[in-house]
Amino acid sequence: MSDKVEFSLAELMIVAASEAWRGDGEVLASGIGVIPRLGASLAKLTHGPGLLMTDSECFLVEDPIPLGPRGDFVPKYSGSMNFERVFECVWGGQRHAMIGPTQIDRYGQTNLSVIGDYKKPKAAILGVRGLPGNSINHINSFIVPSHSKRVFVEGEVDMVSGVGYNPARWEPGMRQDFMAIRHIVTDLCVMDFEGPEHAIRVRSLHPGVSFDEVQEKTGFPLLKAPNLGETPHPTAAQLTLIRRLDPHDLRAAQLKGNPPGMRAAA
Amino acid sequence: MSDKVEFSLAELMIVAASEAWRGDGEVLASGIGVIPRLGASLAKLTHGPGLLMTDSECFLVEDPIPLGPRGDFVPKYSGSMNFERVFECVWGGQRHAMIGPTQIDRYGQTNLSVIGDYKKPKAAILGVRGLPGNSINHINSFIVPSHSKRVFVEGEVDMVSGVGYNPARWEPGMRQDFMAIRHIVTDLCVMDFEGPEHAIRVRSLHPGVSFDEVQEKTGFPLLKAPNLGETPHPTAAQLTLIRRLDPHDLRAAQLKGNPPGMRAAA
Amino acid sequence: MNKLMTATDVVAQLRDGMTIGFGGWGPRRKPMAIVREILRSDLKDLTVVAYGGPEVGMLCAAGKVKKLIFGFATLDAIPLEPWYRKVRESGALELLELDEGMWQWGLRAAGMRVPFLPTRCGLATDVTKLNPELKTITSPYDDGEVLLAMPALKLDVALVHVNAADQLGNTLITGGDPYFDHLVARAADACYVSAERVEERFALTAAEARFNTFERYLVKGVVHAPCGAHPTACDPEYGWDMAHLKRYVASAAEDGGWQAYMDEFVTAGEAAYQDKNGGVERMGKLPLPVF
Amino acid sequence: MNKLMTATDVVAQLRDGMTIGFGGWGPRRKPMAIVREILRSDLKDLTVVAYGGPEVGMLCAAGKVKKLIFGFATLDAIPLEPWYRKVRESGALELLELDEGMWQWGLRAAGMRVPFLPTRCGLATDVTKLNPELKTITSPYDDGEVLLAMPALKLDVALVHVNAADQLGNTLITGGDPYFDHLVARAADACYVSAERVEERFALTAAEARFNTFERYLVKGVVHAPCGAHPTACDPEYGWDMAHLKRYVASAAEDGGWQAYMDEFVTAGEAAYQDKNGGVERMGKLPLPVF
Repeated sequence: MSDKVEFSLAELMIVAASEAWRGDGEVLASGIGVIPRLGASLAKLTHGPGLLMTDSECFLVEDPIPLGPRGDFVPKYSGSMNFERVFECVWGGQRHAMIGPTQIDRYGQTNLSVIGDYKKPKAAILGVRGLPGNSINHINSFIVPSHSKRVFVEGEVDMVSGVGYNPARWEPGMRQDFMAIRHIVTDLCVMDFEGPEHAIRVRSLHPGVSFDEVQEKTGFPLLKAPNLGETPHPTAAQLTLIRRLDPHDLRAAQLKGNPPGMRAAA
Repeated sequence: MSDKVEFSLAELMIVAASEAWRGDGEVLASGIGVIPRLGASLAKLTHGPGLLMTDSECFLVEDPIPLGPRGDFVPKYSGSMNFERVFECVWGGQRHAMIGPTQIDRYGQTNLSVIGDYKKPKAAILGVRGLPGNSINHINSFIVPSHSKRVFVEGEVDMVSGVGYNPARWEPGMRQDFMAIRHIVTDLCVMDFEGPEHAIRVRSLHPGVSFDEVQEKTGFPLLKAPNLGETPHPTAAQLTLIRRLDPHDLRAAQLKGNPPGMRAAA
Repeated sequence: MNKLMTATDVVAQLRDGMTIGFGGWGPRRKPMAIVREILRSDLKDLTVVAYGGPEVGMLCAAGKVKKLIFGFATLDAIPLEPWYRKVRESGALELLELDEGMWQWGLRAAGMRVPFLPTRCGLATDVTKLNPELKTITSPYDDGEVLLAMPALKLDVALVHVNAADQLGNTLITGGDPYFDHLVARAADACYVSAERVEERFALTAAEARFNTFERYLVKGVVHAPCGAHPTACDPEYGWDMAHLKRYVASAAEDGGWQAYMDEFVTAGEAAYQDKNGGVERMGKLPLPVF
Repeated sequence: MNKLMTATDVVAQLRDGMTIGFGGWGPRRKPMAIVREILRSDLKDLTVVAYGGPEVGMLCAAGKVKKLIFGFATLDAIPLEPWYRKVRESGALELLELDEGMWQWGLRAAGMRVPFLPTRCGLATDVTKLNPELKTITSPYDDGEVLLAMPALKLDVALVHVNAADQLGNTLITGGDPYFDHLVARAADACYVSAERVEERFALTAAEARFNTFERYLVKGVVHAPCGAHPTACDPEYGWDMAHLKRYVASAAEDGGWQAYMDEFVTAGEAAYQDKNGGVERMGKLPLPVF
């Protein structure tokens, strides 16, 4: 009989995120943003003790650092990972990063640069950042706090910053074998690229969410994974770890209204 | 009226070596071996205070470090120059090294690898070391403790380790404009490459040495510099500095018999 | 040899149309005191090469940037750099938008004096599609891989803020991360540094010497600029000034906001700037951000 | 996760014909304890990739080297490595003799998983003439410069001696110069380190963490080997053993000299080796060389 634990949708997504790194062995786990960072930290504390992780600045730690202010606590380190070293990990391929792109298309191409026309855009965001290099060199996953057609666009993303599985972009001689996109965790579901020719499949739906709702909010056709079920609920043990990792409850500010994991009846 | 100071041939060569770096400004002065290192150190203490110099390990110093044991004296440093950083200096071109190659030819090509046939050599020496990269990227000078045809060979050197001014070696598109060979200091004379098409010229003869003797001991024709004269004698001030830099008199072991600077009459 | 000079002296060396590279990363250790001096000058048509933070935003706001060679502009805790955003959206900027790895690789090529360095970063993205001047190159070996030939990013000038310098141009970066300032410095014809502390001549221990990350022969001028990275952070001395950054961010939403920011903070000089920010007593004690 | 193993375990992972890269530089911080274990084994036909010191000489003396990928072999204060010299002069070695800069550039290419990196080092010398498999490449930009495409130097195994390691494979190199061990480690499918000290799990300060120069995911095994660099130096722990190096050098001039050296020092194992050299009490106190 399972424990009836209460959990927020953010906590459900943290646990779903942590699954992305399952089986990766010793790679640098880079969770960019609160939910991904907590997901990576949870992964390291549970199924992935071999993962490498930083203190989010320039040092490696074996005990994931809790988020937010930590008084006088000074962590102990296991090594160095300044920005220059991160590129060595990227180019060597031993990294799995989870990021939050502005747009994602059916090929897994991502955009973090601009919305609209490149020369005179509707909205400037950050820039391509490390997406081109990360996406072609190592495993990546995505986090999407608000699943909508504005994120999951119909055609290609407005500015392809990160590579994906679009055959039209890959010219003869270019190595596509170092890239891999693992999971997309949204506020509605978890998806992967394990359909035929890397088509995106929904692999689990969050409690109370239907496949139709997910499809409705996505700009391209989605497949269902054969064993499509409900996204696993956080266990009490996982929630204890999450609370320890996020004592200031920054996760409560990640999703609008901080909804519960079990959707209220309509 | 000049001071009559006594000096060894090694000391004359140290002063001659120091002249190689005159006017270089802020470059890394790498004098490899006792006489070159003392020459670079003397240069830094006199006409070239802007020169960068190491402690011969991995730190930069503004006060050249004396050679040999130094008791408890721990130098103070001005920066870092580990081996990886030296390559940055090499590739950036801001270095002038003085080395002692095993063979030198008329083009200034140098050999530090093997004597004789490459596959089954008569004598193996060190290997090409950094000669290929150094010679094509920055200024170089040479030290030759024993001027002979075994060093200054007739044809090309047995294994071209360092580039020179041999047109046959430079193919279209290769950049030859970063290389420059400044001086060769031997136990007989000082030479440069300022003849037509970089032909080697004798620019000064050490006391008691004739041009004919130099030519006899060289495997290719030499030119005379228009103002060919006697290699300047060390001044008292220079000798004082040399003694301070070499308190254990390692310079006395560099030339067979440690001959005086003024040759005894025959 | 004494390379000590003022920020005004540095800016007097700069010319319209120059390509200027900046050290630091986003809101971390940017040479802001020198940037403010540029803001006070008439310089224009600059090509700015940066892992962008408020230096990019401010120079864009002041209309001084013709072209931006960058991977991003951000204030980190405030993700969207507001003045970069505004000017970017106006269509006023020429751009060479590069993967972060391409950016540093291009600087390395320039410092090594090679015309390019190969990478696969940027392939199959819009980086290559939008910038046809970026060429590919094929491996001459049996693999025949097609790579991107990242061209050397040569700079006229590098501007870098360090923790300590001496009058000869030796520098120390003592924070946890040296970022890529050594590559920025080596790629330039002239590097000018601003430093929290300047000594006449360093006399370092082995442990201290490790903080020297690039060669003094690159450095043409040294500016003594305590709190000279403000409002960016300068590990381990002080953190970024979130209050000031918010004030700066707000200026982008106000009519005449940039002129108001200039009038309030920049035009009257660095001493007045420091007064307006609580003096070095406050600026030098801003807590380091915790992540 | 516990990567602790013995030198014997490391050598059990090696195979005839492997390409093995060594950290260190000449007579500085070589993984000699592991080298001695290789000498005790039947391994042969190795391709050795090194900035060579006595590891190159000894492996050549033992007839285990098929090919040498190197820029030099030297014992520094004794310039000519005697066993390298002897075997080199016999014509027995295949060679890829490279400029020191090419060597590290090839390892960097392997670690970055690119097939080559361009350099002008080696052009117009016999390095290119003797090694026609080294190709040139032309810049695709207007400069059209012809460069040498230094191919990636991929290693099966990297062997590196460090000052400290933990059981997870984190390493610290605390001497003044880290040499190029980080590039050797990254170029290999598997890196094995020997360390003066091994802890269960590092708990480092920021200052200490700076001594970590490469990632633990590269490290497949950690060997506790106090004085494991002997007779090479291990800054800052101990210097090279000139007396032992002279004994080793003399073996090359004696009939049956190598077998005598093996019998005296190597065959009986590392504990006996240490006894023969005055024990770790003497070995660990050898003064650091002064230059």
